[in-house]
This record gives sequence, C-alpha cells and structure tokens, in this order.
Amino acid sequence: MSTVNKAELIKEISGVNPLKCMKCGKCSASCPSFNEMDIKPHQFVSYVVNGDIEALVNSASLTKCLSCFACIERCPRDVKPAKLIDAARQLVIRQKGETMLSPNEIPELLDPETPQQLLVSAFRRYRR
Amino acid sequence: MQRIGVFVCHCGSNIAATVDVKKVVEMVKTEPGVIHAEDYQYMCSEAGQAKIIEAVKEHKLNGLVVCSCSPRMHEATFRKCAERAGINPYMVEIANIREHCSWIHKDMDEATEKAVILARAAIAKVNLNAPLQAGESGVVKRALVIGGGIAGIQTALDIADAGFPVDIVEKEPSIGGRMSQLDKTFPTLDCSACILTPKMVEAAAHPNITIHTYSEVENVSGFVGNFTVEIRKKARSIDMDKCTGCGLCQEKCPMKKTPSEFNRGLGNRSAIYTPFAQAIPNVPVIDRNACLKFKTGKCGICSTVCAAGAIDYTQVDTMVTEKYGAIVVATGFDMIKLDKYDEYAYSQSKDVITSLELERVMNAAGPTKGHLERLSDGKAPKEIVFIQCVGSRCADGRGKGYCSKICCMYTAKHAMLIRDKYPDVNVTVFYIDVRTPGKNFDEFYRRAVENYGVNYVKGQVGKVIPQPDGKLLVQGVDLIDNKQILKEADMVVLAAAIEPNPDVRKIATMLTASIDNDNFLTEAHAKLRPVESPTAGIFLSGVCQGPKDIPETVAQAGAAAVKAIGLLAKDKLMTNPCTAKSDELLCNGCSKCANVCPYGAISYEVKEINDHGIRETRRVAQVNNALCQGCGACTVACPSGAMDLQGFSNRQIIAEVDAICR
Amino acid sequence: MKYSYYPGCTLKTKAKDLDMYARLSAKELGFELEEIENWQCCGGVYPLGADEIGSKLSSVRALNYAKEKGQDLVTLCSACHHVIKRVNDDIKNVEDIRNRANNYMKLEEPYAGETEVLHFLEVLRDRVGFDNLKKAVKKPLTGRKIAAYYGCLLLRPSKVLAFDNPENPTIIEDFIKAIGATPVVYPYRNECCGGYISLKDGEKAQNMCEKIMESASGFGAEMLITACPLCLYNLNKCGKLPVVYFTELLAEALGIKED
Amino acid sequence: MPINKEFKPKIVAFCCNWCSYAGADLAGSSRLAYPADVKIIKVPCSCRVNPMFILRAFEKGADGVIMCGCHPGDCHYSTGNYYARRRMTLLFSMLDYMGVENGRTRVEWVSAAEGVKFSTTMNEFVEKIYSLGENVRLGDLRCKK
Repeated sequence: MSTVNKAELIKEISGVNPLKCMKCGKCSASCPSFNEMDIKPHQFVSYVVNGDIEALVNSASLTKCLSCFACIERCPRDVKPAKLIDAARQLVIRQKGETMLSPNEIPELLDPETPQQLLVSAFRRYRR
Repeated sequence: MQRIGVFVCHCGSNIAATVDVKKVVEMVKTEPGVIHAEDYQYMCSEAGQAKIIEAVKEHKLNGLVVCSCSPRMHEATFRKCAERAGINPYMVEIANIREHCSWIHKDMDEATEKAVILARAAIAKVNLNAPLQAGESGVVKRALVIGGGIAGIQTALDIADAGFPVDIVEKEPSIGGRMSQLDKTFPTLDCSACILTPKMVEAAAHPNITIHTYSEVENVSGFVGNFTVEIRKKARSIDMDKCTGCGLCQEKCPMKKTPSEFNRGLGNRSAIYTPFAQAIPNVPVIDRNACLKFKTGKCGICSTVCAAGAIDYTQVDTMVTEKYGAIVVATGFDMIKLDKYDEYAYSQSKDVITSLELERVMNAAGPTKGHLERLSDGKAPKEIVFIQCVGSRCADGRGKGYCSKICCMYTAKHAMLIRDKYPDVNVTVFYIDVRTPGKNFDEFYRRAVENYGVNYVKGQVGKVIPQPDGKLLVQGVDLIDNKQILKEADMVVLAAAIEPNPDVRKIATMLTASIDNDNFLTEAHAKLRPVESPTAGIFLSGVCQGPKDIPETVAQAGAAAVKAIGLLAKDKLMTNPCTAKSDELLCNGCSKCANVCPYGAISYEVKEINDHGIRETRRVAQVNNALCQGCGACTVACPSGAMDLQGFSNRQIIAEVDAICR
Repeated sequence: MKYSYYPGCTLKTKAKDLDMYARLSAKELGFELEEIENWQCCGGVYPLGADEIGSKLSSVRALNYAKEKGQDLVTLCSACHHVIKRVNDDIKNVEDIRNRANNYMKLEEPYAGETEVLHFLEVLRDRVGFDNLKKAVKKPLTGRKIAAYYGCLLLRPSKVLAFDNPENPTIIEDFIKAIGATPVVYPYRNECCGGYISLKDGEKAQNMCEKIMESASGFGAEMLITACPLCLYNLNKCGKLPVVYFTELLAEALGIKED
Repeated sequence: MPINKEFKPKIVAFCCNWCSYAGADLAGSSRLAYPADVKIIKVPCSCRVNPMFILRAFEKGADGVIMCGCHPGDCHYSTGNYYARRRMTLLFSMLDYMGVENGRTRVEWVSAAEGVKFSTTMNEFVEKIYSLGENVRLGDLRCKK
C-alpha cells in the first residue's frame, strides 16, 4: 500500500481530520506517557498530514499510549490524537502475523492478583 | 409591454471566469420584452453606468435587468443609475450571478446555464414591474445609546457634540463599563481610571446627554427615524435629587457581605452601594435581595443616617417612553464562565484567577489594595504562570470559536507590570500564538520579553494540579523543546475568552437586528459598513460587534456616532415604496390582514365601491404606507387575494417561479 | 425496581467482592440486579476504530437483552461501563455502525440504542438518591477520610459518558458523604493508573500510581475507593494506602458486610 | 424509481431578504459550493411566501422547494417567520397527502451569519431530491389535454 493510501486509511479508521489541529500542544501537555513516547501526541497530527506513516507505525508510542483519553477530553479543536494513535496501531496489528504480544510471553507476566480485565485489555491493545 | 435592457457584468474575472457572459447576453436576447442586451467589465463603474444610460436613451428602455453581484451590494447603485437615465428606480431588477452563481460553481457550462435562468427570472419579474414612488417620513432628532461603557460614552459624546440630544441607558448603577474595572491600559500603561473618569464626567455634564443608569430597554417599536422605546428605570430606593453622595449610608449599612460585582466577587460590598468611588452618578442603590430592611422589615439604618432624607424604600420601577431617530448598541462584553475548564483548577483553587480578576488585584482600589498577593493565604507570590487562549479558538463545544483578540496584549501588560513592580517574581506565559497586530503592539510584547525577562513558552497547559502545601503544579508542554514541563507556581492567571454581554440577544430581538451564533451583532457589510446593522437606524459600537481593544472600540464608537449623526441630520427619509396595497374591488373586509400586521398599518374604511357598475357600500382595508414595512404577511393571509405587495406582487413572484421551472 | 445487570469477566473471578457487595447492597436498598443470561466479555477496551464492528457486538447483545426485557442496563466495572456505554452511543448516533451491527445480529426488531446504560453509582445518585442512601445507612463510617479514585474510563470522553464533570467530579465524594465518611478531594483522582501497561511495563504503572497515592495521602486520605478492578490492582501494587471497592464500603455502611 | 443519471432537478429556494438571502450571499463570498440546481428567489420575509407559489412551482415541474427564513424570534418583522412556519406545516402535510413526498419540501432557518449552514442545507436538500428522483405527481394532477 502506498504511503498516501496509508495516510488516508489512518484518517478513515480514526475518523479524525488532522487539519483541524491548531498545534497548541494541549494533548502533549496532558499525556501521562509523554516521556516514554518517541513521537509525541501533538506530532502524530503532522506525521499523518505529511504522510510519514512508516515512522508512525514503527513508533514506540503505539504501545505507550494508555488510552486514558485525556488528550481527547481536553483537545480544544476536537482532533482526538488518541484516535490517530490507535488507528496507526490498527494498521500494524491488522497485518497478518504482526503482533505486539505473544501468548507465550503471558505466563511470566502474571501474578496471583492479575485481574482478567488486564489480560483482555492488553490483548485488545497489542493484538488483533 | 416593457422595453427591457439586460446588462451582464464580468466583475473583472469574478463572474467572467466561471460564467460565459457573452453566451448569457446571446441567450437572453430572445426573452419577451428584451430589446437590448450587452456585457461589460464592471457594470457598477462610472463607465458601466454610462453604458446603461446610453442604452436607455438609444433603445427607449423602461426596464432594466443587471446580472451582477448581490442586490445587497449594488441594487442601490443601479437604481440611482436608472433615475439618472430618466426611468423609475423600481424598474430595476438584479440577477445575482456572483454570490449565488459564479462564486459557488466551478463548471462553466453549469454556471452559465444557471446564470441564464437567474437572468430569465429577473426579466420575467421586470416585465411585471410598475413604477413606484418612495414616500417620505420624518426623523426624530434624538439618539439612544444602549450601554454606558467606553463605547457608549464615546458615541454619546460625539453625537451630543454634534448638537443632537442623546440618552444613555445603562443597566448597572453607574456608567463606566469594563474599562472602569481595568487597572492599566496597553500599550502605554496609563491608568485606566485616569483616562476614563474625565469622559464619564464630561458625559454626565453634557447638556445634550441624559443618562439613565440602573435602567433597561424593555420594548422597541417603530422604524428608522422614528423608534419608540420603553425604558424601565429600576427602583433605586434612593431619591436621586436629594442624595448628596456623602457615602455615610454605605459606611453604616450592616449587610456588608455581598460579593462585589465590580471586584469580580473578590471583595464584598454593602447592601446599599455605589459600585466604585468614581461612580457616575454618585448615588447609591439598594440591592433589595441583600438588604435587611427588604428581607425582614427591620433595620432602616441608612434612612436614619441620611441627613438629606434621600432613602426611599417605597420606590417602584418606573417606565419612560421616548422617541428616537437612531439607536446605537454598545452592550459590551463579559468573560466566559470557566465552569467547563476545571482542568485549570479555577473552581478548586483561589489562586487560579482570571485576567480581569488580576486587574482588580493589581488595582489600588481593589480587594488587596493593589498588593500582588495570593487570595488563598495573602502571601506574596514568587512564581506566576499565565495561560493563554482559555476558551478561545475552540472547536470542541466547550469554548468559543473565535480569537478574543485582546488577551495577548493584556497578558504582556500584566507580565510587564508584575516584573516592573516585583522584580523577584518570575513570570511564565504559556501561549499558542502571540498575536499583536496594532500600532506599537508587537514592540510592546517584545519589551516584555527582552527588557522585563518574561518567560514565554510556546505550548499549552494540560492541567493545573493543586498541591497539599498550597502550591500549584502546572503541567504544560514546551513545543519548541519538545518537552513536557512540570512547573511549580504560586498563582495561575487564565486569559479567559470574552463573550458579548448575554443580554444582547434580547436587545437584538427587540431591535430586529441580526446577530450571529456567538451573540455578536452582525454588521451590514463586513468591510464597507462595519458599524451599521442591516436593520436601518441601528448602529453598532464596541465589542457587541466583535472582539476589540480600547483604541479600536473608541474609533468604532466615533464611527457609529458619525453614522447616527448622518441620519439625525436629515429632515426627511425616503420610505420603502414596496408596501402592501389592497384592491378594493376584491376586499371583503374580513380583517384577516389587519390581524397579522405587526405594525398596525391596516385600517378599515366604509366606502362606496363601484363593482362593475353595481354601486354598494362596503368595508374595505386601507394600508397606511408610512407604517407598512413591506413584510407581506397580509398578502398571504388575505383569502380573497385583494392584498398584494408592491415590488413583490403575486404575479411577479409566480413569473419568477415559472421562469426557473421552465 | 429491577435492572438488567452486566457483571463482566473480572467480577466473576478476581473481583468477586465488587460484585457480591453490590448485589447485597442493592437488595438492601430495594432494587434488584438481574444478571443477563449468557453475557459475553465486553473486550475490556472500547475499539476506537470507526470501522470496528465485530468487537462491538457483545455489547450490543447485552444492550438488546436489556431492551427486550424493558429494563435499564446496570454495570459495575468501569471498563465494561465504558465499552457498553460508548457502543450504545455509536449505535444510537452512527448510522453506518447501527446498520452493520444489525446486519450481523439479525434481530427480529433492529436495535437502535434504546437501552439506557447506568453505572451502579449512577443508580445510587439518580434513582435511589444519595439522600435516601444516607437514610438507609446503619453504620455510618464517621471520621474516616476516604479518597475517591475515578480513573479514566468512567469520566472520559465526557461527551459520551456524561457521568460527571470530567475534570472535577463529585459523584463518589457525594457517595462517601452519604455513607457518613469524609471525602478527600485531590487533583490526581482522574489521572490514569497506567491501565494495561502494567502487564509489560510494571514500573511505569507503579510510578503513575505512586503519584496518585502521594497526592491522596498529601491531602489527608486514609484509604482509596474505586470501581475498577484494574485500577485497584495497579494501585494495590503500590501499597501506600489501602484500596477497596466502593461497594464494600457501601455494604459496611448498610450493615450487611459479614466480618 | 431508478435514479436517472441525466436527471437535473429543478429546485426553487425562497429566501427572506434579511437573513437567509444574506446567508446565501455569505455562502457565496466564502466560496462554499452547493449544486447549481438550486435557484433562489428573494422575498422580503418568509411570510411573503404564499403556498400558491409552492404549488405553482411543483405544477411547473419543480422537483423540490425549500423555504428559508430568519431563526424563530429573530424575524426582521418580528413575527413573520412564525406565520410562515404554520402555513408551511399545513401545506407540506397536504402535499405529502397528494403524493409530493415530505422530502421534497423543507423549511430551514438560516441567519445572515450562517453561510456554512446555508451551503450544507442546500447540499443535503439536493442530495435528497436526487435520491427521490423526478417529481411527477403534481404534473399528473393537471388537466392535460
């Protein structure tokens, strides 16, 4: 798939119009995972606009976003950066064989108190 | 049969780029009644108008169709042109092929086809036009200004200086408005009160100005040149003629715990109060909701201490009815409520304040006597953070879509004043863009950065986090460094968006003045008629029309005054001749038309009618042309089809419908 | 009053307390939670993608079940509430999702978002009323300083969840007042606990939970209460202050908690 | 009815002089496109729109008629749009009864500041008319020779 198509696909999956962004940075100011991210929440918009999708799908930020929706709640332009991040994540995990969490890893990650909810949500986030 | 000329304008390339004007000329030549058709670069220009006049003479035309921009733009121009050519100005119709055609369509064939159809509709209408004569109406030589802030005061002074009487209606107990609450003004840093109060005094002393404070406009009727306005003068509970303004009543009033509106609720006032020391008039009012006398019947101390005997608990609201030729709206603005912005902890912490509250804190007459201090514990702050664009430029349904325009400059002012007076206080400003267009404005902002060391950070704040020790942790972002910032501050100041005074919608409805979704009043033309409402005789002054700072407000206030003076200086106004007219032969006197008329323009007369040779005495409708505004409600209500609207007759509109559906 | 009740997977296993105390308290307060038959896991995470349908169907089934019974749907786990409420909003407002979901479901009567989704706390606030709850309290928790932890999922995005003020919520504080204790308001109560990140990056989640705990204890809290099993898990790992489900305290105050 | 690709609907829009005509002007000066099928007739107020005009339009082959006025409460003549609203409600239900579907008639309030609304309304309305196809009903009712 060409880069242009991928950018279009991200816009389609996310339902976000990145051109609405006014680059205020309130998403990055609100993000609890800001320091762990290589591409920061406010930068997602320009990556999609510029069509630099390769960098985006290879970004560590995809797994660092906690889906806490603080950026969605506070964005003054209704751009919803978390939706863009999730759409990029979908691009990765919808490809055959691509996954960010293998069932083999699971046992060692568990402890006696681990709630089912944690596993379910982690699988939703990391795998198709 | 009419002899019609069709004139197709290129409007440079505005029309000609999308509409094949030559083809339009060719296509309309065969329309019934069309004797002549031509196109020209700019029909509205002197040369274009000369072509029209020439064609009228050469072809003995008696009707004109101009295919051009919106009639709202140049209908008046072409009507005057027709008059110069010796034909009745109401024999002109405009086909709007710019706003309604060339500007919104791309495909040339499609746009051309539509332009031809629009031209045909106009031609069909002109075929049925009849010459109309405009009537005359008088002008009441008195103006009303609604709102007594700097905009209203300036407009009133300018109109009064030109020799016309003006009334100011202000809902607060004193004139002065928002400007009276400010401490210093940009870009010169002079004291707001020092430049405002002389104007207030001048207005109060001006022989042509009458000030109604603590009053509201209750009802408006009439039309340009002849408005009738009812003003409610709220019961002040003080005899204004007796009160000497000594202030003893306020001093002795036991109910001192009412939040002061003037100090934005940061301090308290008594139940009997003047909002501020320089109030005009310097006569207090009793806040009946706070007054012990009104709540319990006991007390009455103010009455006891008043040597002048001015206190009158029995006063009631009074109504004043006055006639005006022109009305200026100067209702101003307020800051938005911040209840939807709790991430900035405005409602959670006393040390998070709005910029207008900071003005009061910095003001020597304010709640802290001008000392910069935290409102929670009175301590002197060492770190202050300013947050810009709170509720401005929003598209999320929480805030306003527009830029409030004044915040960048007043924040630079605040930052500079603080750094000047308290050099040990650090000031950080989080901004999205710094917008400082205006004379000496950007220089002013640069001074804050370069000479006063104000720290400007490009980026927004996500959350203000109150700490157990009373400090405020500001979590923001520096987009240039690409870093998240956690900054401990003692005070946070929010540049909250401004919005038009919420009362303005009610007033706009009374005036039938158009208003936009943000509650700003709409101007008649965004560029060429910025101080007039589309409703004739209504003028706009100050922030009610859009965000502006003091210099701009004063300039616009003057402009609004000039427009009002221009109206008041006329002895007669031409009235709209497109009024209703009843056909006595068809009228059966049923009164349906009179019932729907909003202007009471229809009356009945019993007269003898010669109905096809049969003479009989009937009750028939009569339209008073001076009162009729030409809405047409009666024409549709009339069951017998007797009532019709001149200029928009049933036959004319049906001819347009037919032409479009052909 | 009977409500359809969606417990969700964790309430059947690690978070049995959250479920049990809710049912007991409901009975005491005069309403009944009827568990939906054959409910399926909500997925734990709301699928953000506009083209996701399959992952929304389990919620639609639960919603339709409640509709057919003519009942409101009550949830307890924050994640389930978030997912089901948002799916319901999609079905109600997004024509494409509504059509496609109904194509899959092949119901006799299409589901169009008719069911009202209520969190247990909303039932307490809007149906029972905190005033009435206060009257029903037998053993008020007087003197206990309790901090509410909301997390993300109940509050955001507020346009859909419409649960409370997303930046300065009060519903759990009002609940704490109703059961006789003293609520402790602190600014981190709506900050993220780390959520699912704790599976792969435990340290990060711990840092986040520590900030929350520190802020709560700094403002004088003795314990935290929450509605979310994952938040409870993450916060408990941090260990500074005890964390319990709000239903447990409710049962205690109503005098029905067995010791 | 199969959608005819050659179908060019005839759509008449009645706009009041004070609000919606100005709104249409604003749509124009903001270059907010809508299909050329819409042709605007200016009336002083929505209350000037006689139901007869709308019947005439359908009789002459219009496929849709839309009437725009000032928002309720904002009428330049105070009450005109209230009259218009009541008249149109009655007329449209009668037209629907006669077979001119409700989708072919519409009332919309557009202020002078709502260029965007004007354009989106017209786009929606034209799309609706395309989906309904050509209007033949009132034409059939005419006494044809």
